[in-house]
Amino acid sequence: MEPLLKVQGLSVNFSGLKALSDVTFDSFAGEVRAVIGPNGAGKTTLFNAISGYVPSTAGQIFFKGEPLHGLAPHDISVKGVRRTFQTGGLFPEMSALENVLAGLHVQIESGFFGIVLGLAEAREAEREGILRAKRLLDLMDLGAAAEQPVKDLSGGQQRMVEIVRTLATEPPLLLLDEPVVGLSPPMRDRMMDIIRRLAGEEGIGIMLIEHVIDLVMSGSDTIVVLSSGELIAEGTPEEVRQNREVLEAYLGHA
Amino acid sequence: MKSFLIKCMFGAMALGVLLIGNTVKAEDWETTGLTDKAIKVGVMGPFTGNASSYSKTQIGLMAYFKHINDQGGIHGRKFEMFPEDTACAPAKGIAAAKKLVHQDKVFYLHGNSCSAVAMAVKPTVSPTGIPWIIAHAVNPKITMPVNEKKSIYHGVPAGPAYGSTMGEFVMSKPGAKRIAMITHTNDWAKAYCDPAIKVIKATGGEIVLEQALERGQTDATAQVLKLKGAKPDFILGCLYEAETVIFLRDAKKYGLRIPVMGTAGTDLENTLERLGDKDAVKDYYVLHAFVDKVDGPKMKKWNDIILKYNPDETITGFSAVSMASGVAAVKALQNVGPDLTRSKFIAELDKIKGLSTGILACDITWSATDRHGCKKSAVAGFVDGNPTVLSSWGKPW
Amino acid sequence: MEKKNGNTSLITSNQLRWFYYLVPVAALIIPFVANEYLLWIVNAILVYTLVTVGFNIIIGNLGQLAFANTAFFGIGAYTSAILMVYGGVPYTLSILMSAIVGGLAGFLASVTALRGIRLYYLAIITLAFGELMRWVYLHGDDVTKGSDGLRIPDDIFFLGIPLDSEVPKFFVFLLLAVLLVKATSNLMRSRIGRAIVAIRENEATTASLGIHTARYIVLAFVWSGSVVGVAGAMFAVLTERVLPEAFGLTEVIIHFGMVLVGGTGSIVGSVIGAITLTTLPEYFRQFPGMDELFFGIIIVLVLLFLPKGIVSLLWRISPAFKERYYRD
Amino acid sequence: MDIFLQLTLSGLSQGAIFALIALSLTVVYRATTIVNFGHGDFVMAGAFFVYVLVIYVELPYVFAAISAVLIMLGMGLGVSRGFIDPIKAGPHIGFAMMSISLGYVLRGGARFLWGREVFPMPRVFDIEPFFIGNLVVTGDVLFISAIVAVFLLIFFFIFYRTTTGVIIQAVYQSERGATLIGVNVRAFHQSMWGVGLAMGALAGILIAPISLLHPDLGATFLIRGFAAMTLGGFGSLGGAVVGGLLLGVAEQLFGFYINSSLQDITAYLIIVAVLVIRPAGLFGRTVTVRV
Repeated sequence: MEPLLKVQGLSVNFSGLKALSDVTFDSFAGEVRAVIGPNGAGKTTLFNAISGYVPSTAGQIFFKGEPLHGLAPHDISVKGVRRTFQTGGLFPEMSALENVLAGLHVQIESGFFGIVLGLAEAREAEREGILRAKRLLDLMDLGAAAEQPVKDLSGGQQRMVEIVRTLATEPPLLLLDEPVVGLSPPMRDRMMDIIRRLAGEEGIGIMLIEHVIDLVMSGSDTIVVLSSGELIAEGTPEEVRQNREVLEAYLGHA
Repeated sequence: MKSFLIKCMFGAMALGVLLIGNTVKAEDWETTGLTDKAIKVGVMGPFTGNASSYSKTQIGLMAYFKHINDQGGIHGRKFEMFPEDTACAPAKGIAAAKKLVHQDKVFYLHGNSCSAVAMAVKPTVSPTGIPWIIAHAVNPKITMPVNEKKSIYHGVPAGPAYGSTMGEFVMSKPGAKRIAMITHTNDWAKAYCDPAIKVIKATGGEIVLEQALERGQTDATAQVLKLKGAKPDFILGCLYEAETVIFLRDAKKYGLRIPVMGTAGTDLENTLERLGDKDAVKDYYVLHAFVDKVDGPKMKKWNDIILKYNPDETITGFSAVSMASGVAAVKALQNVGPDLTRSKFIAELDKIKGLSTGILACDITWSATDRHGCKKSAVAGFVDGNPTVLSSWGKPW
Repeated sequence: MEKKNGNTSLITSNQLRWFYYLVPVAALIIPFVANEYLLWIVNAILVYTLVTVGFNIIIGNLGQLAFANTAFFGIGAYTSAILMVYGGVPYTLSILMSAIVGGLAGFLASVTALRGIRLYYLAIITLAFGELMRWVYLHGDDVTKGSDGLRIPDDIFFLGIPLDSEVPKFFVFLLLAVLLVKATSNLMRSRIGRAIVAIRENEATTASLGIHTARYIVLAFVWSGSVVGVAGAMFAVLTERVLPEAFGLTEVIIHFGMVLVGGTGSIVGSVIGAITLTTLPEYFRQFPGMDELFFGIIIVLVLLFLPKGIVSLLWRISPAFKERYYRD
Repeated sequence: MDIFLQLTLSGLSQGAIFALIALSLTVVYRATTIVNFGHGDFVMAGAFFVYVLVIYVELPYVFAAISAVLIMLGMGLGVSRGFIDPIKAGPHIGFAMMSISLGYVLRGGARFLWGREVFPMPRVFDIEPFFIGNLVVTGDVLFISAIVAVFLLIFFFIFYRTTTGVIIQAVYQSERGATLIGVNVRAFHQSMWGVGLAMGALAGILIAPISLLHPDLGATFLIRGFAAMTLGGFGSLGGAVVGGLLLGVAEQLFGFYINSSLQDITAYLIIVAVLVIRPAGLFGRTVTVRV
């Protein structure tokens, strides 16, 4: 099977400090791939590098065979690699609906003049977008909260809104940075359920950063372990569980 | 929906034009702002803002009107004053003018300190034909050429009168030929300096150096050193009060001992008080619109009027300036007699010839073709350490 | 109407839309009841409405502390005046040119923001831009007539209507204001408006949604510059003489005050701000010398007790007044 | 050469004032990330308090000056507590407007109370100008330079050589960290507002005898303070001082060697030039964000 994402020899330096060095792996459609590692291992840096938020020092990233390295974040997003952020990824003053609509930005095809002049086509495009966003929110039981500013929603709802927003354009690859942090255990399970369903039923490739090892072990197909910027292990949860290097890395930093 | 809106608008527009066109009637216009008991007069001035020290002149003018009221008024009518703030800001000034003309409906306008505001207000006031006496602003273009309705008068020396006095005084110094300038780069400074340059050039002088010193500057070292290098015989200084002080201070500091000719925006006493150094003002000559020193015996009568109605007021060189045109206006109003109209008022203003007000050093003369009522000014300078009013170099007034 | 969250407000957003359409229609009565002075104030309000609506896009929607607004205003006024005086260009066309030149100035200002300069640093640089423009007006004597100001011609027509008194000016200004406010409202309640607000909320996240942030920053500045440029062209005709003094730092502060008093990021708020801070100084004429004091105190009070502006009082009446970044 | 030196000397004494104002702005900015847009008016207020205390209360000048500085220190605490804290949750736009409005209140108050008058500020010393070679040195230059120099020495000594200074630096670096070691960040912000306004007042007191005292005194200095901050590097303490001095000298040199009508806009030209050439200024760290 052709990999969705190919990361080859990726290195990122921050003013001399190696945040990532020579990381190589492939990621596939329909797969939930967890990225784990101790604090400072470079997990978020990896996401940032893939999504264009930090420039890579060396190495290459391909998505569906096309190079991503060197592109700006918005271009990478348009190509179909979407991500969430650890914290503060939402637009707090905007309503849930508006957040999701912003996620649909590239799919709403209304031109500048059409919008300014209030032409029928532009309004139609907007209307379709709104219907779609409302449908998505309803699917996640967020219909009632659609009109409220997201800053007034509960932590769990906020996470959901962010996922909905990120999924709105049906991206082939999703990078989720700690999607369940701060959620209650039942919410957490529900979220993992949704993630699994997205991969299994919609065939979306998902990469996620997670600290709760139980969830990672039960919820992911493949695990990538980073330590001090290096990829030290890759494999199924079972394989990783038995990897000695991984244990050392965790204990060494614990 | 939208097209309906637009139709509505144009319909109403047409109606509005019709209505307005029909509201102004000739007789109304002549006596607007008059009752048997009162003459409404609008007094625009910079009562707030960074030029509010000029508004002392409107205070003076209004004190004079109150004084006339207390003497029984004019043919039974008393001045009812409508002071309006312009803050020396164009938009605010226009609003003030519109208010006076269209809401308070004054009989005539008298005042204005800031030339920029007067220029901004002119398109509003001029077409109405309401008499308007400029009592402080100096820009000559406010009044000349005469506006279509022939309704605007200058009651103080305008730029050319002041400026040519400056030029004449400078050239009256024996041997004066090489003249240098230090000015603000605004219309106010130009109104003084340009006519002065004209006179200087016409009488055989030359401008050897031009230096700019902008408002708010607190150091004139660069300018003083340049001027010193140019070795002029006389320096023309078109600067406001604060900058004049800074310039004179630095001139003394760097040993620039050349006479300086200043504008009516400054006066000798205040400049001395601010500098606190007699030596630094020794060579400073300044336009002096009045017949006497600001606190001189001939001015006492006028200063007393101001103080009677404004006991806390500090008298400066601005205080009495506008009173002179007040005297002229009162004279014209008296000459009209009890049947006052705007046209008659304008006719009487045009008949004022050689009116010696006892305030300004010039006699006021107006005509239908020349509205610069005041053609010259005196100069003040220190003679033997005493402030003295002069008519030319070394000659007392 | 189809509110699912049990909204029991008195006014629905649909009714409100009709109310908004009614406001300019109701305003048509003003010339029949107001004298020239009051009408002048109303016309000034219409000009300042566009100034505030334009400024609010940068300050409120895009959330950038850029103070180039007064520069756009002056540039618009001078563009229109210069074209009419020297080029004999009809007023209607000169308005269009003011919009274009204002937009270009907006583009120029956006370059600083694109260089990653933000907050107070951006504020100071844009202030400097405005003051440099004023210096140009003052010293461009041959064209701008320096501090004498540029007198615009007497015979000015807008689509054949002579603008020789406040009444025709009122109708023309009202038309321009309604059209531009409506266009801006269309823009802000579309994907473009959402992108602009999203950038304010979180620039990094916005890019992750495939939104080309730089493009929308430029767009916001250009639109703001154009709207304010048109306001400048209107101001030129309103005051009949374009003077450098009219575009100084005080004016910056007044514009800023209008945005904040009305309500940041709100079009209704912009209108309220323009009305409030145009009429209050006229009201305060009866207390001479206290202008600045009142102005300062009012804004301090609004900031302390109505941080979202006067418009937030309307929200208490009905949440329908809250502007959304989409339209039903 | 003489002329050049004379211009430089004059520029430095002007620049000392700009430096003081830029530094006082920076102190507040570094602590609270707020730039006080009303600072010019606080500078003016400082000078007005001296005037009131000398003329009406008849205090000796030095006591009046010290009292005025202390009053402004208190005012800084009050401003922070009463006007900035309550709007803390809001955006920076609110802070900018708040500082402008407070400035307006002060200016309006000064204008309301003293209105149309412009005051000569009482002189402190009247030292006859003296010569160093061909260089003229006046009492004003000497007085301003000396006071600012002494003040800067004390300021930077406290900042870099005392425990208080180390704590202040620590809070500048990380407020969260400072909270952990027991620093009351709120009180810290308030005191930095106090210090900032007090320093501004000092600048006002020094300049008022030269510029005369009027309600609009502060406006021209504020923009020069901004230019000095920008030139030195936005947020850099040392940069503010160097930027102020350089700006003072640049104004003089521009005025003499290029065109005196440019003197007035030197500050603006410098701001724009810094933006084009080096947005971080002379000593600044990166102040830009990636777009």
